[in-house]
Amino acid sequence: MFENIIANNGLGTALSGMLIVFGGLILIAAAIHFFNVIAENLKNNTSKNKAANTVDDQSPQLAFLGDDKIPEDELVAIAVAVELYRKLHFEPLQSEITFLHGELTNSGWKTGTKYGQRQKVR
Amino acid sequence: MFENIIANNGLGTALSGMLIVFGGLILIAAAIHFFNVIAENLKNNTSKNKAANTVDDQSPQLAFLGDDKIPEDELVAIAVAVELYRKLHFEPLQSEITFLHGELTNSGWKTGTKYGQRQKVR
Amino acid sequence: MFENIIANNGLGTALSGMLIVFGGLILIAAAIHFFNVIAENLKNNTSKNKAANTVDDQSPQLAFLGDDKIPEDELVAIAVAVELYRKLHFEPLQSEITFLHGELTNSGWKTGTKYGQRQKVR
Amino acid sequence: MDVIFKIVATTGFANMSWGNLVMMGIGGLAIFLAIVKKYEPLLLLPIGFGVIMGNIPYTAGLPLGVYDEGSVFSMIYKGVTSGLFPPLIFLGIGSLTDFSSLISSPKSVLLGAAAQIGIFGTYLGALLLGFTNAESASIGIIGGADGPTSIFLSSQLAPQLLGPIAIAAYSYMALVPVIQPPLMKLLTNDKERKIRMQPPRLVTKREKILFPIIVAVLASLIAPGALSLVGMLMLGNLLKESGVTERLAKSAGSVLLDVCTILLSFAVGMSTQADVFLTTKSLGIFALGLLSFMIATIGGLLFAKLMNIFLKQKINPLIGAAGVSAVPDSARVVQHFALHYDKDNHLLMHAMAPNVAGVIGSAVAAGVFMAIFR
Amino acid sequence: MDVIFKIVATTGFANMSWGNLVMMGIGGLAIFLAIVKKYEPLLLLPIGFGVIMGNIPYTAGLPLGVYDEGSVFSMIYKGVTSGLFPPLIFLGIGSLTDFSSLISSPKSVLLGAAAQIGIFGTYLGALLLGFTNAESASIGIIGGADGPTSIFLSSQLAPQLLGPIAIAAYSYMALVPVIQPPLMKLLTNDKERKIRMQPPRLVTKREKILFPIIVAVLASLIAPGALSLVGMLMLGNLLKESGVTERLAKSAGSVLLDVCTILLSFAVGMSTQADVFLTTKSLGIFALGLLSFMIATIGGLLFAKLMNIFLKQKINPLIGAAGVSAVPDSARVVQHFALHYDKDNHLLMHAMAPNVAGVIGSAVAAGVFMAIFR
Amino acid sequence: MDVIFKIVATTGFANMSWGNLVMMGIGGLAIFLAIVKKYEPLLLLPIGFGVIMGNIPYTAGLPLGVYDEGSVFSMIYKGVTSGLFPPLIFLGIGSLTDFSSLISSPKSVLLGAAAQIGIFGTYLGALLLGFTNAESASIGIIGGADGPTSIFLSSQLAPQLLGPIAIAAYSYMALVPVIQPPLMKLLTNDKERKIRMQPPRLVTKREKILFPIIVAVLASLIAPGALSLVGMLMLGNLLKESGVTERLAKSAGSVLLDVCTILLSFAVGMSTQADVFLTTKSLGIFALGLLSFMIATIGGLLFAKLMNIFLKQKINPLIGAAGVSAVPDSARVVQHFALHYDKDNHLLMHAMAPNVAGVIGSAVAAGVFMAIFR
Ligand code: NA
Ligand code: NA
Ligand code: NA
Repeated sequence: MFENIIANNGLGTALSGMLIVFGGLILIAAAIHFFNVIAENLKNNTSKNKAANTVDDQSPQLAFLGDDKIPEDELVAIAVAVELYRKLHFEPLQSEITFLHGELTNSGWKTGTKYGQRQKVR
Repeated sequence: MFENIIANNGLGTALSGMLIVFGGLILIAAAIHFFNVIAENLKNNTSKNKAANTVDDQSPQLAFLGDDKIPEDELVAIAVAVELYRKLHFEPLQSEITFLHGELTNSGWKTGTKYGQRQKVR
Repeated sequence: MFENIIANNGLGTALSGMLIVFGGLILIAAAIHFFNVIAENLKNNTSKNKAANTVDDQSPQLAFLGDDKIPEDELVAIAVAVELYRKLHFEPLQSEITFLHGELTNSGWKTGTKYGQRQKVR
Repeated sequence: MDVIFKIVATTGFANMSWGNLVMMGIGGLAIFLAIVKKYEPLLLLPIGFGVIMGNIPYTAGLPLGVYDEGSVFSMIYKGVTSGLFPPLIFLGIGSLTDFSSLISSPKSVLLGAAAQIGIFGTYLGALLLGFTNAESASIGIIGGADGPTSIFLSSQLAPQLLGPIAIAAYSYMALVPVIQPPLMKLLTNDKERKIRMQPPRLVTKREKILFPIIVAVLASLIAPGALSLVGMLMLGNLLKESGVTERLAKSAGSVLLDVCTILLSFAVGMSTQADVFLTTKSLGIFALGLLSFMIATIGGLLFAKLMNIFLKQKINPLIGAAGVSAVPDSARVVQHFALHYDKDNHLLMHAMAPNVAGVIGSAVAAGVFMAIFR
Repeated sequence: MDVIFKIVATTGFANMSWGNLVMMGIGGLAIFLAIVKKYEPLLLLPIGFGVIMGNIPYTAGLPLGVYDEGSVFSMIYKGVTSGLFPPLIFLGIGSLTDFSSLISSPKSVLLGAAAQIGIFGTYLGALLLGFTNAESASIGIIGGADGPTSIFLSSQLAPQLLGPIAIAAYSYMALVPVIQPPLMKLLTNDKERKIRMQPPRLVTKREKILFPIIVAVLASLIAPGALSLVGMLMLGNLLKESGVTERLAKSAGSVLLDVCTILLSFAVGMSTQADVFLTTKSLGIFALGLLSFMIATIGGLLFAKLMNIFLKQKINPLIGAAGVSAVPDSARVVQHFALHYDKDNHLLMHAMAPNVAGVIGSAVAAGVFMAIFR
Repeated sequence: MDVIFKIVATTGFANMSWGNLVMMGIGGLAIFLAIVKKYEPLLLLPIGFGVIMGNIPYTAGLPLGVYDEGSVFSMIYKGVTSGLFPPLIFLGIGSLTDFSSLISSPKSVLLGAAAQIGIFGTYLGALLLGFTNAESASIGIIGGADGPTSIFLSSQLAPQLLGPIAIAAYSYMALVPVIQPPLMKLLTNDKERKIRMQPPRLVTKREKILFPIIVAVLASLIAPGALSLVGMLMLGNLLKESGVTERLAKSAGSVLLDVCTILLSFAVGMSTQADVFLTTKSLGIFALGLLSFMIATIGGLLFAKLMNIFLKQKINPLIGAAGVSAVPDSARVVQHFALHYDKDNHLLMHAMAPNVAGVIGSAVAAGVFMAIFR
């Protein structure tokens, strides 16, 4: 029953395969761990000022990657833009909003199969 | 004069071609008609509540595909987003708006032929 | 030392190459200059009204390519749209704005390596 | 000195022919129509520029044109001649098309079928002029008024005629607002033009999802040759209507469609080098193409009138003219024409039904030709 | 009359087989799962539609299917069988993936390694059923739960099995929420399920930039065969994290990814023609694929428990199940499962670490197989 | 045991050479410059990553690298060596470029021509070092400071040198802010640097539309070999300026450009395997490339001074340096340099005219070489 496995040295392949996978990923883990150690040291050595700079997007407060203080109204504008961006690109907008039926709808019919002057309006 | 048509059995081909086209499209029409019949039945059978749900984008009132009521301010936000989206993507914005000539224009000149740090600002 | 150049008629190639490049670009310059002359004439001949129409995006005032006067609130809306568009597409938004850490972040974790229902939310 | 002569001999000025100049003028005309008249600019502009570039003469041996093995443009042209671009374009078109008007009005499908008589009539006409079977089929399909379908069938049956057929198809599609109104005037009376039609019923999301699947299956079963075109068109539509794959539909309907359109149009334009394009065959193709559009328009109009004999609720026969497809131009032509006689009679969405049905009809017709002649 | 017979004989109705009908039903089921159950719609929808289209019968000789030389779909299928699409898809995926959870928790990498026992176990199982070495490796990789990796390895080692392997891989990835919970229940006790884990530390931008470079180099050094997949995955991630190439990352992660996904999925679906797909081999592949997913899940769970013996800060063994990858579904399954027992125990971001590690692990495993069997 | 040896023997560690390490260091440097110094990140980042990946050693026979028949990366590299990517990139660039500065100031074209002396001077220098005619032409074109043009010409004339030429071209383009200022200081005096120029006149939409058509026709007529590059550049620009094909221009200038850039850059990086890259030829190419940039800069500067002898309205000779192209970096270098001597003297838009003219000039020069040597 196992002759095909034996003939193909299946066990050897499987074991050494697992070995390589573990070896490779342990190497990667070690490299990342090395990062962490260095990161820890760096953080302790550098001033608070610098440290604030390395705070990441998993931060519990609002945090910025840049050094500069961003004007508040610019911040608001960006936030609005992000909000709109998400609405535009991540939500199935087109199928959720519909347009009034009436004179305006004619424009909705520009959608056609030939892609001449067609515009994607629904 | 018609020998090429006869030699190539042109009439046979043309007639049977029309036959197939009509046959195929009638089949499709029948299938769609079958939909319509079923749709009609379903609509009559199900409650008003459910029926409101199947209203489509050709509806004469504002209609939504989802079941949930959408908060009004979210609705406004989405409508603004749609409006902006249309302005952004369907209208030839870039060539209609121009920027002030002066200190700011320098940024306009980032547009260049090499695509290094170039940004598409007009 | 120069035998390879001589053997390959390098000087002839280089000189005639420069000749063609200069010839070609001078031709183009002449054609453009011709434009300019015509443009100048046209501008003088046509009414002020029409001339305003040919003002370009290097104009020192806000200028529009279309003939029609644009309603002011539409103008404001377009300007906002442009502003947002630039924020959205030209600035490294995603890496500058971060989101609060807390209940909401779960959605942030939809980002994964498989592209099933993943949404690009950070 | 030798080198200078060699270089000068390679410049285009030395090799320019009258034919090239004529073609460059035609290319300029296409660009003019695209920009000033706004006739199908997405197609005519790159085609026109391609025609100009394709008629820049150069010494044989330089790998520049679409017919030169190994040149960049020959690689792009391969996307046309192999038939790859048209289905990809149909994928994008499907993801932009709304079939609800057709779903709510299945009998309009027949008008989309009737207009295909232009294809088969012109096929006969082409045979009459001495073209072969495969060539005649490719020429006839111009009357389908669908660029990708025409190019696809030509690439499969008569690649040597691809250039003129593609140019003819796109030209007449751009000229639909000029070709159709006189025929509409001739074949309808005032009373018919004023017939108002009932607003179409509402279509559910489920119907919209099932529609592309059913159409793809039925059309491919009855004419398997239509599989590549109808399959991709309906895949795009399914991606759009399913509601769960919007990002795929968006990408297919934007960049993929645009890039394929640019490359296909430009390469088709480049293929019109005067020495291969300016032939009596091309003239014949242009004449037959116009005939094809006219027969198709007449077929749609008359069939609508025929249907009215049997129908209790009369349809406005003008919408029959929209059966030629050329989406959405012919539907718009119907709208404008009808408004002229009754300023409150909006036929646009009624005309969209035969309009999109015509696309399916032409693809089926192309499938039939492919099955017979290949 | 002859012509009509010829045409009718070419219609699909005349050639339909029971196998075709079965496959079309399967395709319809995939579409149903995609739309109604929202199981991996971006993949299952085009695959399902492809399965239906691929089982439309047509007379031999017509160049329509993926196996017909010169047909449009054969050109698209070439992107699959040549192994081109999977690395491009990985480029896009890399530009969308956030590896910070993994960076902040390197020991989770081991869970991503442990789950790969599903691959090697199933490789042995396939040998047992009589498959060849190359075939067994390709079947085993289904347990990697990464569609592009499976398709890539199959295209390199066993192209004749590409269809069933791809379908099996994507099907089981879609069914992760059904397959994993029973095993999680079986192999963990109540106390283990309630283990809470510390929030991960913050990751700096510099680490995020260095991560893709280091992983790409190490993974490719230890298993050069993984270069194509890991290299492109990490290139995409570097484009994203560098902060200076956002436009490239955006394009790779949107349209490029989408277009490759559509074409790959549809072509894979088209490749399931009943006569090549409905074989006992396919049945075996599906059975082995399920086995593979189960072994992988078990391997991850048990290895997490094993690690807990040595760790001072215990990890929740449930996150071991996320090591199979199937990103991000299996991580979500872990989250939901854990919430059921402790409504404040959010494991999602802890599970993402083994989840993305599993992708790298599978690619390395594929690299090993490629080095040995090719 | 045998299998383990076989696997270990296939790992990269076993085959690593010093050359590979050196190249990986160079790749790392490129990434560093891209991210930290922000030098041409869109190009240097994928190139640098490609250099690293291309120097991962692997046992011969595995189809991984760009030179291995049938590998994924060989397919992508084919897009480079066949010359396909550069024209597509030029299509995208054209759709992003504003030529109004050039239109309003036609005499600046001459500066864009003068800088091409770098190309022909270096061509002679390369002949001197013993390179063949075709190789010398490809090396000379580095001085054109246009990546796609360099790659295109190399792919047509000297594919064996494509790697080092491409790397040299992009490196020096990134280093323009380092290479040019000393020469500008050396060759101009304080008074010249302070010359102010009149604001350019306004350009009409009609001129902007006619410009790409006329340039494409004239450049292709005088140097048909430039057709692929200039044609596509001007097609992109026409799509942008026409005002009726914005969606096409947008797609060409975003995703198409980005995807081609990623694939071209990465593949070029991958092609620098130490054993083919680390040769004395490469060293010579790098030295000649630097020379080429320097001659081009000097040529532009001196020609501007020469023009001033004949011009009533003096031009600022600094803008001559922008004639090398490397758009828009060299124009920015001019701007910064001039501001240093007169803080109100904004030369940026004056420098853009020779800057974009230099692109056309280099393409024409490439066309000349192609006509002679192919
Ligand atoms: Na049609
Ligand atoms: Na995996
Ligand atoms: Na240049």
